[in-house]
Amino acid sequence: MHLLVIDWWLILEKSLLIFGIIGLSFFIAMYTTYAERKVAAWLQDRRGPNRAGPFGIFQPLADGGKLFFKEEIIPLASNKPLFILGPALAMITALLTSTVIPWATPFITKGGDVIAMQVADVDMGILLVFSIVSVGVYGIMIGGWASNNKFSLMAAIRGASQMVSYELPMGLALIAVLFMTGSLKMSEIVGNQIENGWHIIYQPLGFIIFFVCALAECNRTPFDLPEAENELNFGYHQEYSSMKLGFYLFAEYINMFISSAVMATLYFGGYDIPFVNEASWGLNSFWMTVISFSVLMAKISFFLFVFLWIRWTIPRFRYDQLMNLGWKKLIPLALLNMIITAAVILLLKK
Amino acid sequence: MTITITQILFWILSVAALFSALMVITSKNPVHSVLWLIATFFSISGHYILLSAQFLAVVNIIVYAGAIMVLFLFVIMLMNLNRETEPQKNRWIKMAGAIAGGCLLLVLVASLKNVESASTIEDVKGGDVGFIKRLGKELFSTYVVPFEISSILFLSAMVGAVVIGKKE
Amino acid sequence: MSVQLTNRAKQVDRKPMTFLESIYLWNIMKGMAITISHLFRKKATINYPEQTRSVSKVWRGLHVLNRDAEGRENCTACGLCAVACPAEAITMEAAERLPGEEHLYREEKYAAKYEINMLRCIFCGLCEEACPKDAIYLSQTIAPSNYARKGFIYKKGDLLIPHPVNEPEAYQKALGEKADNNKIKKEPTIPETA
Amino acid sequence: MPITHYIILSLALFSIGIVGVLTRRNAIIIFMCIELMLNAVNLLLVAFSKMHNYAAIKAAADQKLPITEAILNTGSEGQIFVFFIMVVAAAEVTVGLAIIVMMYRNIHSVDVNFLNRLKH
Repeated sequence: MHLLVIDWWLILEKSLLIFGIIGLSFFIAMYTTYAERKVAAWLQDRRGPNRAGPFGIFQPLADGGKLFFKEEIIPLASNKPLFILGPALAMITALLTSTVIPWATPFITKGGDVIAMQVADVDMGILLVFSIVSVGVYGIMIGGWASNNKFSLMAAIRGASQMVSYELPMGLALIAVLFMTGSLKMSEIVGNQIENGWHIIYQPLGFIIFFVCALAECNRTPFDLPEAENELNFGYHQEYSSMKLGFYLFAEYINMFISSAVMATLYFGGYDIPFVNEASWGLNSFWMTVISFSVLMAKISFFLFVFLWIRWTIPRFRYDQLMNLGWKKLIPLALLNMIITAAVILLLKK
Repeated sequence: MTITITQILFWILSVAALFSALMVITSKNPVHSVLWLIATFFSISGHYILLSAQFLAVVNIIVYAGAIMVLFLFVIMLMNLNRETEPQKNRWIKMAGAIAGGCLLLVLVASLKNVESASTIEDVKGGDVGFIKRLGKELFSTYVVPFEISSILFLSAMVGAVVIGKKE
Repeated sequence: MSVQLTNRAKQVDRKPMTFLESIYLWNIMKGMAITISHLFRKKATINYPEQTRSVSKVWRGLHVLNRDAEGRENCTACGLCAVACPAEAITMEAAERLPGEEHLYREEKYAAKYEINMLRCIFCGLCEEACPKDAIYLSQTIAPSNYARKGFIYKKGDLLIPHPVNEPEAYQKALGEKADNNKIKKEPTIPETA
Repeated sequence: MPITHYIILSLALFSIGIVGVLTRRNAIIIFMCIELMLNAVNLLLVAFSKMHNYAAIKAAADQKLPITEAILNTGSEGQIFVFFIMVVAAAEVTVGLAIIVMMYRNIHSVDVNFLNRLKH
């Protein structure tokens, strides 16, 4: 019996990447809370937080510190293990989704080794994202149920039915993209866009459906019914305090970040730099990686801004409106989009 | 004898699957049962990945953990079932059930004795039968008719559920 | 028949929405164009404690009970301010000055208790106009907030201006633009409304 | 891994499912145990599929035959069967849960012992 044969370099490389991405997710989530407040203020002709540090840039740190030092309350009537499991699940599922996203062009070392800027380029790629998103419902449901509060439970059930309903049009919109690429691998989806142009050109309707569904999946306004303050007090995290509440809130922002990244990858060419042929620049691979990464981040920031912009423009939907929109409007539209895409692809093949 | 990562993972996942399956039938609280069943499905998905059936692993999570179990959880939460409302069987019946199940397991495992157990499953190059491209091709060529029929089954199940669940 | 007040009245349209309308996309775009235009507008708010909005010279803020140059209280508890007050915010109790208190009160009678309920006060300044002794005036300070109703009932101690001899710096600070204010008041002015 | 390991694992899961069906009175839990049994069978099918695939490729390699698409595809039927089992399970759950909800509405219980009213 001898020790396991393990490629330690691979493990080192991947764990560096994983920790980098997790750190990045936390950082972006923190500053999205700041951006949320700033954008809200600007859209309402206000100034927003500007006390902590210059322009208030330390505001998220102050918020985080506050959440950390708040008293941790676990209601007596709650189901304790599940009460703790809820936010943990929400956070885990939010962070897991980032595994299959290609963050930049592969980095080639001097020795000629190729280091992919992607944790796992697995065969089922985007399907994996879907499976994790579908599990993400449990964070909300368990938390809401374990609080033993009828408002929390109502919110949790709303949130779950909303997320399950909007997964359908999201998947259908995605299928049209998969028709075009012929692969579920994220790297191949990006590669196809670099060759043939971004999918947004061919799939504007599909993108809009996907975007609306992403809003619903992240529980963002206009679909933030699980957190409807004025109907359900505070939603599924009503009984939570301190860092558990922080986990729920953070998970929402990480979800926003990851869904922006997924949208950028699926429809906006991922790390592709628009309008130029970057291969002709002859840059070394390190700088290519850096540039393509920042291009992806720019696209993600744009989507995050749109998320915030929508939040401060559109009022919350009513629950029946939400369900009507999902089942009666988006699913037929997504089916139509899928069929048209399939027909056009068949015609072009002939 | 060498121990590979696959073997270690097999044992971990097997123990996890059996433990959580046992917890499903022994938990008093139905919500706990549902959550343990989800854990079972996750470990079975892990087994699928070990058997390089990636597509089935993901479909298992999406369909079972992401849709079916959400439905179960939904129903249990809406009915407000908990430890107190849980109907309990008589202790003797429980014991009889456990013994009957154990006997079944014993008989089935004993019947394995006569089977040649030379067959093994190893990871081989090109063993990508569970990959999405291969399965997809097979599904949409050889099995396209059952596939379409299953979609009709789905539709009828949906209609049936709505009709049953509708209040008169 | 209804009376038409403005030309902006719009007939309510209760037609069922068409499919395109019911996905709300166009209306959402319109709304988003409105909000994005606000991004580039001038901000309506200011950084308050550092920056304050300028107020006019005659703007009326918190009340101050005045002292004369030697630090004696001007108020004689005549009650004219309480009578003049339309919100009935002022209450007072008079007391007679005892021998040896000449350095505290300017005249023989003084206000032993003087309270203004800031929740009732409407900052109209009639008390200032009614006062024959120039004892009360309205400063340029904004009334601060408080957690309890009790905190809004300002006692004499809260209202009195600092002693000009003992605490000259605080006195000058509290005086603020009062010097100019008084100048304006002393000039003969014609009231706008008769 | 020897195939027997997988067989025993799925048998154990299946038996746990059966014990659950025999010992619980909550209709929803019984339903869940049936799902567990289905999953045990699924696991077995996938294991067999992989075994056949491996055996076919190995046999072809041993006999120095060219590895064709058909050989690479051996065993995929098992996985497609699992796929269909999942489809049927999903359909079954929707209808089954609808029935349980209806039953709960009528008798305010999910206890299967009360269900013998169906007899009369």
